[in-house]
Amino acid sequence: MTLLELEDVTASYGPVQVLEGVSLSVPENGAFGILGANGAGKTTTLRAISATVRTGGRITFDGKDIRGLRPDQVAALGIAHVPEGRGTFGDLSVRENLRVGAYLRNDRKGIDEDIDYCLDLFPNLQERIGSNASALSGGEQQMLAVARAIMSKPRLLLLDEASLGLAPSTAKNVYDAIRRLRSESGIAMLVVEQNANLAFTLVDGATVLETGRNVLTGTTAELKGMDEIRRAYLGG
Amino acid sequence: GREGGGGGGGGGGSASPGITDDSVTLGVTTPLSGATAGPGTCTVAGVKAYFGAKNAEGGVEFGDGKTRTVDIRALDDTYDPQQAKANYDQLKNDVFAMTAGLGTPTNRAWRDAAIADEVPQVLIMTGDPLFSDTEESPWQLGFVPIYQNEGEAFGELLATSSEEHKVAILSQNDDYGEGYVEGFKSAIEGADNIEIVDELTYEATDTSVDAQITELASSGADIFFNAMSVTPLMIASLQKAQQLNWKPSWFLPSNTSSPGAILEPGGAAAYPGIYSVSFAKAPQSPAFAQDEDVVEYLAALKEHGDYPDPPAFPHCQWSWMIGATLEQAFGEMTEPTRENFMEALRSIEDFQAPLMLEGTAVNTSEEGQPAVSTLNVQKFNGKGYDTVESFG
Amino acid sequence: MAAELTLQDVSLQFGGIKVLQEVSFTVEPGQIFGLVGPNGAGKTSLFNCISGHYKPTSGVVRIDGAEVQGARPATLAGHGLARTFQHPALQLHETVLENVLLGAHSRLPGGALEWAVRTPRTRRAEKELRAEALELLERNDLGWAAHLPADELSHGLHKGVELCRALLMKPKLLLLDEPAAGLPHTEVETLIATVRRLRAEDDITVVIVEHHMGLIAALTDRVVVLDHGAKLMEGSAAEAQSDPRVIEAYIGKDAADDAA
Amino acid sequence: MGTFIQLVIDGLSTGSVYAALALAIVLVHSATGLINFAQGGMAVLAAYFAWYLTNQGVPLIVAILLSIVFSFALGAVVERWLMRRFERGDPDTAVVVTIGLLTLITGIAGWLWTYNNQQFPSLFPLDTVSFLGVSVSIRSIGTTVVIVVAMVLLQALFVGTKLGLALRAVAINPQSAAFSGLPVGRLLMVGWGLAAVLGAVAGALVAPQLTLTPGMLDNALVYALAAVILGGLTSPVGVVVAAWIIGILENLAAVYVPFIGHDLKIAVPFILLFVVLIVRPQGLFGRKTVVRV
Amino acid sequence: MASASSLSTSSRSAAAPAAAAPSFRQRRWVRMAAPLVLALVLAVLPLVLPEFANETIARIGVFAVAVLGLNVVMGYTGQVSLGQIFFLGVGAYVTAYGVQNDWNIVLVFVLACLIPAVAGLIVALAAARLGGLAIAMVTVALPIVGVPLAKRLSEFTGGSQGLSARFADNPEWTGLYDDQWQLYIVLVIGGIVFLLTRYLVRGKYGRAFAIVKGNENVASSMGISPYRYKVLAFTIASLIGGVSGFLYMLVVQYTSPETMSFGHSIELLAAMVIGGAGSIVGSILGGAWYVLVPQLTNAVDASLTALLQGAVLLLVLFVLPGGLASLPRALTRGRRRSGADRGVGAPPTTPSSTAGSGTAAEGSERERQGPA
Ligand SMILES: Nc1ncnc2c1ncn2[C@@H]1O[C@H](COP(=O)(O)OP(=O)(O)OP(=O)(O)O)[C@@H](O)[C@H]1O
Ligand SMILES: Nc1ncnc2c1ncn2[C@@H]1O[C@H](COP(=O)(O)OP(=O)(O)OP(=O)(O)O)[C@@H](O)[C@H]1O
Ligand SMILES: [Mg+2]
Ligand SMILES: [Mg+2]
Repeated sequence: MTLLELEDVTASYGPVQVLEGVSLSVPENGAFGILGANGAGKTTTLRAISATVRTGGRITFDGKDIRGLRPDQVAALGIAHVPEGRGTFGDLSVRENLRVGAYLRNDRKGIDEDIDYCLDLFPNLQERIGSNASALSGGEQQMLAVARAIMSKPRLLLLDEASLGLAPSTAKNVYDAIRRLRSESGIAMLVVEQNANLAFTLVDGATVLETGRNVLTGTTAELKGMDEIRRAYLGG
Repeated sequence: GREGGGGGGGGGGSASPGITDDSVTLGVTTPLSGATAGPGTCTVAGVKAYFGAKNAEGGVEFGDGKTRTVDIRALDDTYDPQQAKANYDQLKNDVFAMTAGLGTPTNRAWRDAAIADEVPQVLIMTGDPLFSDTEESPWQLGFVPIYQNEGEAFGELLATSSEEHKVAILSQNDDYGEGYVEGFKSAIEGADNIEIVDELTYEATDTSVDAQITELASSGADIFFNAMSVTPLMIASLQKAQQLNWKPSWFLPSNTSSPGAILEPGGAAAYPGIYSVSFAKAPQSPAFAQDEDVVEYLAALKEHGDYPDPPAFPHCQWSWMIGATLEQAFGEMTEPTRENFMEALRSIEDFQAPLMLEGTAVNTSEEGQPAVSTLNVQKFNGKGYDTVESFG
Repeated sequence: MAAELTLQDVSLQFGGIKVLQEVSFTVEPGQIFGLVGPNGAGKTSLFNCISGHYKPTSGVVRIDGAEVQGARPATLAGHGLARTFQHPALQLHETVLENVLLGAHSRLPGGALEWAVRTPRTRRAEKELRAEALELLERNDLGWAAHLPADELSHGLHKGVELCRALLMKPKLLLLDEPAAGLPHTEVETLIATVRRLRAEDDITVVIVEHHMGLIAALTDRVVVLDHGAKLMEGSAAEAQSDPRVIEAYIGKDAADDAA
Repeated sequence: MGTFIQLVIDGLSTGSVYAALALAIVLVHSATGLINFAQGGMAVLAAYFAWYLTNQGVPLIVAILLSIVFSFALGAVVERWLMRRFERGDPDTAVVVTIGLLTLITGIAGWLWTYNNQQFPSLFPLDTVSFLGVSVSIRSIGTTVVIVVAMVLLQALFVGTKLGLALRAVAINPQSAAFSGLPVGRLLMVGWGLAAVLGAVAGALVAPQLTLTPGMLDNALVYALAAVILGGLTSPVGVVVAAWIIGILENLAAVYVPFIGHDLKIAVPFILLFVVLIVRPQGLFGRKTVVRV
Repeated sequence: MASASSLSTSSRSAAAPAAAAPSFRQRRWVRMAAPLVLALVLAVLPLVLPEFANETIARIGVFAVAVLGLNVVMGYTGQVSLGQIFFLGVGAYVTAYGVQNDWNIVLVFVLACLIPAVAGLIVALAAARLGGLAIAMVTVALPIVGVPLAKRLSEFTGGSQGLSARFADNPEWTGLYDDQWQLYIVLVIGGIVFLLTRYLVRGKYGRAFAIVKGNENVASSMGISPYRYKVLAFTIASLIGGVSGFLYMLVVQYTSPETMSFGHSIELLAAMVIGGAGSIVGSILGGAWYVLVPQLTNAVDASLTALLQGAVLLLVLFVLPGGLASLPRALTRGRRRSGADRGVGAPPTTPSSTAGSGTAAEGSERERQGPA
């Protein structure tokens, strides 16, 4: 079953159109990747889903058209977006950040458990639990953003370069944990990632964007087998 | 001005700007918004009411035999000198004379220009003596008594007292407060039964004068001379002194002594005596409830002055009187020129304008004095005021 | 002249948190020096101590032999230190060119009055540096974006603009904080080439913080590994990558396998 | 000595007036990141509303409660239909919009109810109690107590509740807040609504003392802002304490420092503010915000 | 599907703008001619306009200069200053005092610039350490304390009765009317100040001010000491404020403590934002706003000025959040951008300024977005 489907989606910032027609689909419990050069439109595609750019085309989630919703309404459907850059609440403590992530939930106990889970996953955050998020190091903030998204128990996770600024081992841990989430809780995910080596350990398939269009879509195995992909993204 | 002083100077009766055979336009610049909008609004309402009523009857008769309607063009200056000057610039070539505006700095801002342009700036509401100095201000004339006079009147009354008095003074930190204090002090000079025990100031922008009242209360004075022009602060002072159980006799200026708007909410009945000076009947006072002048005035204010409530500020009454005084001057004008108008205006003697208290009158020919310089000292009787001759 | 950088027992504390603990090392003039370590190890903080944005709690920082700890960032910048930021900080509403020109500040002569009356000297200098900035952008494949507002560029390209801005300062010592983050593979290779060329042409010392081990391995002459604010080891990139402590604390077992 | 204590007590009660307004400003700031210059104007409007109702025969306490409801709606409407357009733009523009709003509200009040001073009935009796040779009006005590209660409630809202956390999160990063499912628009409206409610309470408390005019709180605004910055923008307790300090210090300086006197006493809070800010840029009780490079 | 060889970096070059050569030439031509035309118009205008128009333009000049100063410190450098009117007041008092004591008018002018500048420098040396709202509250103290201070120093200031000074009566040889002569002086002095400021905020210093406003950490790493540049901007603003004070005396010919009342500082701030913060043209528009709106509301209904002014202010900002100076940009933005790059399939032009109307929720929700 398809969970998320983009059909010929366009998007623009003010008068500047940057997506010229992007199509992709993420199956229930699936993981799909988006690759592309800087400026190709990866981030914009995720923003189109979470309703933070002006869009055209069709975006359906769970069979329903979600275009025209507000960002928080999209989130309420169970789509959690880990944005590019610092997506944390600088003046809130690490714990408060996590609590905000769980805003849509009301199961007190579950929330506390999940906070513990996240702190387990990111020992750095455990150490800085009471600090303001703005004091954290770049990588720690990235961890916090991912953790906050996990706190909302989403059905679909949008990850925009979640490994950005993470140490190699930490990046790996994060991806391991996300993979675990996928198998344990059945979360689906749409992943933008420059580190294609890492991304390919997670996703089943991916699309390559170029100037706001899909130029190539395939399964992980297919893509890995293509020379030009290896050259451009895998450094092989 | 481009006329280079031609405004009123044109010899031989060519009409000045702002006047035709059947109408004359007067300009007002006064605060209609901002902190002083309360009294400011009144300055327009009274004169508008006066001439509104006259116009409804056909107009005002001029000395040249013509009957003219009187239009008022009022602009808001928010008590900003610069804006007042701008308003003047805007009006000067369209109006016959400027009148009734409230405020010292706002009137001073264009005084020089009015002199240079030879535009009358008359019957304005400031107690600044400069405007009544004919030498310095040939095209000006104040209306209300200079602040010094008001302070003096009370000082003179106090000097007649047979008892010993200790006086505490609180005054607004500007020419208003200074004028009052100066007049008061000059009147009690030499009176050895009077001692000033403490003297403080406050800013018109203060939110509270509690500290001053507390400090003055500790002086043990039995007379409190409070030269204050801000209504809420006056009410608060009356309340605060009671709260401190300090019960002196008070002196209040003419514009902050309204029985309904200040004394009643302030709980003035608790004090042995509340004195003020006035030359106008207070419409709220029961003594004048049936007074013909007052009834006519209140009706006109509502109908022509666009002022529905009974006024809380005496400025409404004053500007009504300004209307009457102007009419008086118009009646003496033989030529439709500003110069002729100034002449006529300066020659009014003992004119008992409507709403004027017995014993006061408009006198425009007195050197160095505004149109009104006579005042009655009054004492609060629980409802309104009675004129008094001696302290106690 | 490329600068020499020496740190001697540099420590930094915020409240109770020990961010840096007695870190010492020396960067020789002309070296490309790597600084790696897990998240929160104190790499950026160390940069801040060098560039004057943080004042070390104790210890000595020397640039070309002069003690500079506690000096103001602006002073240090005036003496040939340039840096980029981990999180790119551009003037988003200004054009890319204006952003880059900011790097020319100290190289432009004249006081406020001279600029207000536009003396020929200031006009000439502005013109020259504008041309230089354009050329710099061109060389970094960003020439096409020179006149676009920075916020119309995608995130990944901001890094490049920041680098150009720092380069226009003509520094003797350049600190790069995760320059490769968010770049696709091909761009990382371009970056490596750029830094190499820099050293060759401009006689400059470079310190790089980076999690991209490929870049570190390809580029650096020497690396220091930080962990929890303390120096874990110092050596060549290859030594670091095979050091078990480093693998344990930083690279991760599997990742090390992958890279191998 | 009696005078000294009396001056301190007087300062406390003046300070409470500033504190009332300051709390509302803090609430809006925490919930939207803006300084609302129109806060006082909105409070005045609420007070006029209550005053109007009492003139129609509605009992005072009911009138005040109704004005509180009215204020919540007013705050929410202002946010939704006016401020929202500016909330993420240049903050200077938003501040100027609130200045424009203040002007507009003052104008409306003057137009509807004239610039005359209106008597607003007091919730508390005008009696005074005396002790130690000092007299305090019941009204001051009542005002102070209400302020303290409001302060405690506000503090509790921010640190202890989900709503408070959500309000703060929205102010800090609306986009991430939306990504976490927080209804950003609605929360902003609630923030403004609650601040307006606080303002309405403040208005009802101080109107009997200042007498009701369209510009009633204009002069208090400057003091309230000074208290907000001095106490620390993030701390309800801080701003109330700061407002009291300002009220007391001003009185004492005016009386006991002859050079300052009553005319220059207004300089005192600003000198204090300046000295404190040099030492503690975040204010007396404020949380330090870390700006990392 | 595109050929794989283009996969790597092609997306960036695709966005290269195609500069249209003829329009550029045209623009250069306009750029050369416009100042000349403008100068000519300004030279002739005072001769043909009626008296009141000249007086009004002169007043606009006064406040445009004051707003310009505020723009230097706030619009360009980001320090919220609520004290600008204080420096205008000081400049006016210095001028009035000098004129009353028959000092040489050039000396008076120099002092009217220098004394506020020095006062500003002293204030800034202390205040520039603060940021954000803190500096706003410290600067607001200037007018607030300035008013009672001016009253207390009545020996120099004339106390609450203020000072009058007329010094701009036209010299005989000009054959001009007073209002024309005054306007010429305002235009010349104001024009010079505007020109110098315009150059200053373009190059090295403009960029430095902007980065100090944008990010102090970046500024300092570029060798720009935020503190020094804040002090510099504040001092320049004070100096320009002094110039406006001189012009104020020239035009209004009277000053009193009310001149520098705190409310005017707020109005200046509003004028700056409505004109357009960080914009030279915006400063002129701000000055025009300051002078014309009260005039306009007075004409509509003098008893509703506050209501009308508030309403007009909100209306203008609602339509043009970037201020009046952003009007042309708002009108042309869509066309320029969509024409310049990625021309294919550009959507119909939607000036961002209209986004909030109609479906306000959606529109402004969107406005808030963009890279965080
Ligand atoms: N706020 C904006 N206004 C105008 N154009 C924008 C804006 N943000 C992004 N763009 C443009 O949209 C295009 C796609 O940007 P996007 O951020 O989606 O790229 P990306 O693929 O995520 O790149 P990166 O790998 O660098 O993050 C780019 O050409 C960029 O210049
Ligand atoms: N101003 C500050 N206030 C409080 N803590 C700080 C501050 N600056 C840094 N820290 C703390 O110091 C530690 C080191 O931070 P730093 O940014 O130097 O790490 P880093 O090595 O650069 O990590 P990353 O690879 O994630 O960027 C972090 O735990 C951070 O929270
Ligand atoms: Mg991206
Ligand atoms: Mg770092």
